Amino acid sequence: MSLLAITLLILGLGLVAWLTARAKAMAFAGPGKARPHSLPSYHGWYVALWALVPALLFLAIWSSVSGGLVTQAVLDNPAAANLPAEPMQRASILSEARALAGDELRAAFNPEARTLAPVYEEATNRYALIGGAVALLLAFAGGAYAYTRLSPHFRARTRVERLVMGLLLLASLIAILTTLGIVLSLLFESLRFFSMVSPIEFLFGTNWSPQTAIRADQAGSSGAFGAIPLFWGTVFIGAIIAMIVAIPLGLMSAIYLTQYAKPAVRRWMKPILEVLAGVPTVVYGYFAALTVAPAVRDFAVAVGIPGASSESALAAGLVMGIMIIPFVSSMADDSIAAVPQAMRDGSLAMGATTSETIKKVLVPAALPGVVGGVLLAVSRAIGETMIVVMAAGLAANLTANPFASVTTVTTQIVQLLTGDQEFDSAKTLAAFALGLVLFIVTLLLNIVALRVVKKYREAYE
Amino acid sequence: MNVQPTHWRSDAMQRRIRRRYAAERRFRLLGLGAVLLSAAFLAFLLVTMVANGARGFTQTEVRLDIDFPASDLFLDPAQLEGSNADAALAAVDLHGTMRAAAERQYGQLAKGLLSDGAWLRLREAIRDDPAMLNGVATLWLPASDAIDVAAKGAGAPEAEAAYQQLKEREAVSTGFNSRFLTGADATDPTVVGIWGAFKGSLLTMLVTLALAFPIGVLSAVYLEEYAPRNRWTDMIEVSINNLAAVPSIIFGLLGLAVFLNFMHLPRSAPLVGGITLALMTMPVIVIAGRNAIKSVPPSIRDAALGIGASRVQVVFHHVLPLALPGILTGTIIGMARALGETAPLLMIGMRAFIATPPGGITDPATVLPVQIYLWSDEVSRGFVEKTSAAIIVLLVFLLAMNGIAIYLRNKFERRW
Amino acid sequence: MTDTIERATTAPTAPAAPAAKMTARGVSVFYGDKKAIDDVSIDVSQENVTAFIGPSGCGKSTFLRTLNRMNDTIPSARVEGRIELEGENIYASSMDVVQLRARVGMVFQKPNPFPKSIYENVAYGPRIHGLASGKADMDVIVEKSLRKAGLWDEVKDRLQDSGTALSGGQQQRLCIARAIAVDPEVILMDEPCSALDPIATAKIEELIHELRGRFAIVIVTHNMQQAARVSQRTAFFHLGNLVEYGETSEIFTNPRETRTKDYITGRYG
Amino acid sequence: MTDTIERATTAPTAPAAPAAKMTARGVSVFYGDKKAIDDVSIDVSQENVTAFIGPSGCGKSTFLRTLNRMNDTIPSARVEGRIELEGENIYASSMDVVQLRARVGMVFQKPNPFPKSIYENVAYGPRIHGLASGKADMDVIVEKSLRKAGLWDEVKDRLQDSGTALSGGQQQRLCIARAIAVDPEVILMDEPCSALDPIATAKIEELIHELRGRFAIVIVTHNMQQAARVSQRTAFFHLGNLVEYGETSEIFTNPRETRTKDYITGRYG
Amino acid sequence: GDGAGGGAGDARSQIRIVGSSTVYPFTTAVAERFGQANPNFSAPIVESTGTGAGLELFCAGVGTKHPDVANASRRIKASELADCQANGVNQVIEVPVGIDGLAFIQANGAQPIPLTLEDVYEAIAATPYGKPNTAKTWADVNPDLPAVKIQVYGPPPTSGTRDALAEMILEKGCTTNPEMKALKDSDEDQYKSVCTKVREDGVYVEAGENDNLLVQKVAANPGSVGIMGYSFLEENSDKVRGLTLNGVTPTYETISSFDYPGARPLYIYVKGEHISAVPGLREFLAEYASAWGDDGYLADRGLVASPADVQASAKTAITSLTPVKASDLK
Ligand SMILES: Nc1ncnc2c1ncn2[C@@H]1O[C@H](COP(=O)(O)OP(=O)(O)OP(=O)(O)O)[C@@H](O)[C@H]1O
Ligand SMILES: Nc1ncnc2c1ncn2[C@@H]1O[C@H](COP(=O)(O)OP(=O)(O)OP(=O)(O)O)[C@@H](O)[C@H]1O
Ligand SMILES: [Mg+2]
Ligand SMILES: [Mg+2]
Ligand SMILES: O=P([O-])([O-])[O-]
Repeated sequence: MSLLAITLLILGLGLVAWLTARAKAMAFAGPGKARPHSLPSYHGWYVALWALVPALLFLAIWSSVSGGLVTQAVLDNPAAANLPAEPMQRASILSEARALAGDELRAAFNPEARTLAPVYEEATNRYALIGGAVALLLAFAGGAYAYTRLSPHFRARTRVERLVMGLLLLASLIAILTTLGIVLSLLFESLRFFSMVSPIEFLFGTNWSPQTAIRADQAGSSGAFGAIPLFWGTVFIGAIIAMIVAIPLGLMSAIYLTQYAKPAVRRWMKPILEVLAGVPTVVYGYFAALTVAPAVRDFAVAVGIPGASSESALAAGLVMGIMIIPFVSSMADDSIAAVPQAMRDGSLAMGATTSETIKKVLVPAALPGVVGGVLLAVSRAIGETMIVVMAAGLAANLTANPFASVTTVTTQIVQLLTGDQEFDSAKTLAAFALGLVLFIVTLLLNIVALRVVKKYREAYE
Repeated sequence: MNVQPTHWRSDAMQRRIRRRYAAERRFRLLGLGAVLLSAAFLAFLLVTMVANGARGFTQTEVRLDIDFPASDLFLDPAQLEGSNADAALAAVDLHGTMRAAAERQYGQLAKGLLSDGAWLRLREAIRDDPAMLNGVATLWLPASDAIDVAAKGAGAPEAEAAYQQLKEREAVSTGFNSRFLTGADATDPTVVGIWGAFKGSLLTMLVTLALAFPIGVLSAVYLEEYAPRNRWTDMIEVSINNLAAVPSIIFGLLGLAVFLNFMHLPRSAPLVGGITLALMTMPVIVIAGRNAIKSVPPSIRDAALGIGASRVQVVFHHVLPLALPGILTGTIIGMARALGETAPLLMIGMRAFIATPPGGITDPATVLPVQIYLWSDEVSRGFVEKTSAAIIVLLVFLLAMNGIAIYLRNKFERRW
Repeated sequence: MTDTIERATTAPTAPAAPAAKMTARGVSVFYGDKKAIDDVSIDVSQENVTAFIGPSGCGKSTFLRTLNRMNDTIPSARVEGRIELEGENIYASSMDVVQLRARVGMVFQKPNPFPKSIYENVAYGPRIHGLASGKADMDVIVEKSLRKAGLWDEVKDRLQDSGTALSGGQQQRLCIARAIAVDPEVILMDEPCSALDPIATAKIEELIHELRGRFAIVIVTHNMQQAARVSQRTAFFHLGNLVEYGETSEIFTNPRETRTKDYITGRYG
Repeated sequence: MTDTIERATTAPTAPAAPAAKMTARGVSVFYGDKKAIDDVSIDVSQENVTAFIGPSGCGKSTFLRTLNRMNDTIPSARVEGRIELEGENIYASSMDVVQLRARVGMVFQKPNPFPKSIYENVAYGPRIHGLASGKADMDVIVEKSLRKAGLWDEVKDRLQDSGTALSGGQQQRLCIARAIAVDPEVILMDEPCSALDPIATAKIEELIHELRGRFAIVIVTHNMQQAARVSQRTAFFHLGNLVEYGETSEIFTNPRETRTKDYITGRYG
Repeated sequence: GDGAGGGAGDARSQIRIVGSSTVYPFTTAVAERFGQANPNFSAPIVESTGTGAGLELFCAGVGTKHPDVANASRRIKASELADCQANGVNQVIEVPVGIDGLAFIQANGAQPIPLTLEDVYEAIAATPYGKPNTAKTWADVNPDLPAVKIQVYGPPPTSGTRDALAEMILEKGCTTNPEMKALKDSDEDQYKSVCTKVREDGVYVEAGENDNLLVQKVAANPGSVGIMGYSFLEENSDKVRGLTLNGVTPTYETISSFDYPGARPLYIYVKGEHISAVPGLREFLAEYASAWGDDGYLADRGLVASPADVQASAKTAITSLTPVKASDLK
């Protein structure tokens, strides 16, 4: 009996349970009788859930443990006596035997797998049968138990709703699980990294040269993991150059669109600017690398700036700034819109011009919100990957020359993790340490920004 | 009342007023400038992509006359009946036949004239019409990259010259390249297609949607409608808000560490890509969902509660249906973001060279943005236009999704 | 204004001691630490319309909402004291709040029909409570309720139109029909006319007159003239206290407390 | 209620035909296609406080805002007719709206001090209009204005505190001080007390009494007792029409129109 | 993992190939052709990881989770083979597929820099002849060279090209100095470090396993020099050109004859244990063999064909599947 068949069978049972329970509950109501607590369909659901949930839960658990049970059964079989002792080989032979038994593979890498396949098949069938029988039994038992509880006063609705609530709670816990997953995986790999490289060196070193030798008989680089040049490059591109582009353009756009533009203009321009945020970053990266970077380099060479590179910080920062414009402008838009209309009216009624009102009342009043928005934008910019991977450099330079090449945290993460797959070298683990730093920094920026924005909102509540 | 009464008509006052109005005008122009400049960036970006990419949808073809009986191709039309046609075609050297025919027809020019994948077209033609094997057939086959680029006016001098000669012989034509929309990745820009990457994107998005939408909506409902205010729900809320701002590459690291290295799910597969992107998209849906739910006026809830609906009934009968357009808008926007995402997928290996479209969510695959990234690294001139063409396809999709979202938002936006 | 006073005086006098449908004893309500209602005791009878008046923020709505436990929906709200519906403690754990709300219906300040058809608006309550056994049954309930709410003639030809497409006054009557449809014992109305124009207001007031006796009705209003017109008993709240409760005619012509008098004569509020 | 009538009758009688500071002739206001004000003519004099009353949505605020062209800020709003300030057409192209608004000040329903210091709030107007030639000058203006608004004693020791940190009534007086600081000729007040408690309300009413004669004052109110207390002339609006305009005492004791009478006696609104 | 848990995802129908970025374009071309010609097999999955990293993956074990083929731009090391055997991979079949040249490229318009092995060594070694490297321009290294800033994009240590650079260029340049030659015998470790360690002061930029990117960077930055396989040079002759090394220009002929100092053979390594289990692997190898000749389609892509005898022995290796022996390696 396959898993699918059992599942379908149980679902069918659930349907039957629903129908019979509902029918029974229909008889509760009627002229002259007290109003039953719950509608018949709730009674139906109650019984159906009792029939379904335990059985399906059991099936889920069974299908995850039965693999181990089957393997154990196969190993206990005399045919498995001459399997190699080495666990890795043994495991691969077993997994092949399973694939063969399940008709997923035509031939085996290992001849032993062929002899084990029938044993495997037999054991699989046996356990599937046991599991199916127990699941069906559970379904019957659950349904029957629930059915006996039905009565006009039985609070079926309350019970069913409690389950729905549980489901909702479970769904919202996924967010915590994800956060936990991120933190744990970053932390775990980073700890391994920091057992090889001191955190002090990592955080404060100015030398970044991670490409160590991969064999004993090779001379790679020294494996310097001083990430300061990376941090600087990230800040330089994401928090300085990009913001120099994005803040004035975003803020002024927001001001123009909210305060000056005719509704028709606003209706059209706002989505158009939003498109800038919807363009995938890989497209920006391509644009930066193909169009902007050469132009910037040509310009720098033409005016004789030394150290001009085709992977200039400026090109990447410029394009990133463009990408961030709608982000800044929508945050600014929100903050300005949150300033009560009364403020604006108050100022206009004093005889202030619109720009005076904006500069002296609206923007100062909205400032915390705008600042929060800019912080969020910075956090986005420093976590942005594709633009810098495609347009920023690989050389870990510590320079303030925007025409020179710098590298960033995200670029290096991609560099360190694509291609190479050694999971226990400092070089690969360094990517996780960089990821951890990035995570913490963006997290802090966000917490601060959201605090600021929230405080600000509350001020005008 | 003042030190002296205000003389609104005095010269000083009038001058001052003029100055203030000039400042007003300047400020307004500055704002207009910012808007126009931002829009100009967008226009420039799009125009660049379209200008580069439009050529990616066309392909130059070369005429080739093959005299099959005279060629050294030993293939009987009868062999091509029924199911063993493929085997019969696989057994013969069509590539060689094609080369020979080209040399016979074009002599010197033949080298580097046809695309590497041109013989595939020949194979398809023969399979469709085995009768052509009995005589001389005239076929239009994809030209090589060099000729193709020359035909589009950007080639090397020798290729330009060759193209001119071919043109005089009326042996070339440039037309719509349907293969680009139906094929998969290839090493030769003249035969590449985006269908493989596109299908990978579709499968990935399917996984993402199937996970992120229900989980996102349910948590939004929980947090907005039921969650008591306590440490736990605060933690959930903080997690969600922060997840929405975590850089996407971090999700890639998570996928790599947890799904690949710990759970041993298949590398490069839409399954893993989809789960990773779902984790990224879910907070977006939760936040949009909460806003949509929040914007359903409390009076509706009061009304339903007031006649004795339970809280679950209130939500599922009234609040969710009313919030649905908002939730859908948020979902589409989140999905659009996921569709354009590259970095996390690089981390989980969806960057291999894969020449056949994936068949399922566990097959190795790549996705549109990653395909763009991979092609952008190719140096061959032919890939430049293909990259831009792929970008156009991606942008069309994203704009369509965003357009639907905006339409939904406008259509169902209620002022309560 | 003399006119108003006349009206108040000529309003039908309530019977001396009507049997109480709901009784509140020593009820206090807190929002977090803040006391919004302080030790209020009141009886509501089926024969009389009871009006709650008082300046804004005095706790009228808060107290009204304790009567059908709508304040349960505000996490910070907490109720002390005892409220009974026909002798049953409505805050007892055995009381099912969903059924309580079906028995004690509510009409809100702003008309809040569901964005569904008129028919569905009225049918919703009977449906979730399983009051109709079929389509025909439901049709009867819907028609009866709309008739009682005086809306049937205006909407009978467009039952499938959206409830939100009606005028404000019609919407409010639809909400009353919706409340009536689940056959409640008490109907609570929180400033039901404050968003309506004079003509719609008059219609609702008339409707209240007609419903009196069939349902126990409690109405919160900020319009004292309205209280005088529709109610037989009036409760005056101030800063969370029940200052005075008695026959409407007494309260308006001969208030015992100065606070009541000051309020009625427009010295504040 | 008799008390109110008394008050209205004993309110100071306005001089027979005071010189008009502002005149409106045949003014109609449209929001898009919707007419919100229909053909209103009215005179506002410096000697009297003028009150606008009427049910919600009748157009009181709309009309008030046409008097200093604040409706310019609503894109869909359009004004027809003629409004003059000391004989000058305020909608003429030669009229500078910035100066107009300095001459016709405005106080809003909800106190809206800027989120700046008390001092800066008052100094804001004089500063943008360049009315003070130096810090000392400005100090004088600020003190004078705050004194006139009856706020000086309460805030003189904390001029650098934020204006939003004051109580509601103080904030509203701060807004009045802010309006006074630019030396206006007319002050428009749109329900200035509706967000305030009785004590703060009394203070503002007192202040209006004191300012009368120095500024032409127009006040919108939904509280008829307030209109009776503070104004000498009252205009009753209904559905965008000016139903009745005359001496306050007349309107309250002896209204010519039934609509006015119905409104004043609380039959609607 | 336990290898026996997991789901059905364990079985695999495509060939999986990892390794050298130099061999990558050839293997992808063959993979593509293989997929087109054999519609009943799915096309192989090829990933460019660099020779070293690829062999490491390859040697990690037998089974569906491990690749079937490794591309290599150098011969497998004895240490790597030992690694393989320790993990149960005993049947490592070596297939030489052609020859490649380690090319030094620069942008087409730039001023030519005719290099010698010593120049390269002195320019990019971390400590040429044991002294810290302070050269800023090529003229600092050799007065005959132009005074152009030294900026070299080259492969990282995971790459076979990096090993080739160390062994064929740097060590040769280094040992022109007799002291260094002596050092080799006296202190092998010190010798390796002095002769093959590359600068880390930003002059030598490790450009990852993406040779296309490298070409683009070199083309975009005139004056910089890139180190990569000859095939990329040939494919992109419109953008970049090869620098002469000891006076020899990298061309098909000079590489084929091993006159060019950077000429080196390319390999693929096949896992014998997987031959019969992975569908199509045998056919794939046959396809490869048909493509590597002088007139095969790989020649069009810049692969220099091996001498006839090597081609013949490679064909035998594919059919007879004899594993490489540790004793043949160093
Ligand atoms: N959800 C709440 N949380 C905290 N305090 C509240 C809440 N709702 C009302 N209050 C406070 O309780 C007091 C009584 O409010 P309530 O709404 O009952 O007054 P009301 O008499 O109905 O006023 P109105 O005529 O304005 O409706 C007020 O001080 C109010 O601020
Ligand atoms: N910005 C606007 N756009 C469109 N219509 C408006 C706008 N402002 C007001 N109205 C409409 O104009 C009419 C008059 O409104 P107005 O605010 O002047 O009334 P009001 O008498 O001040 O009422 P209230 O006492 O509630 O303040 C109303 O019908 C209102 O809906
Ligand atoms: Mg209330
Ligand atoms: Mg108003
Ligand atoms: O060919 P490699 O990528 O190993 O240099």
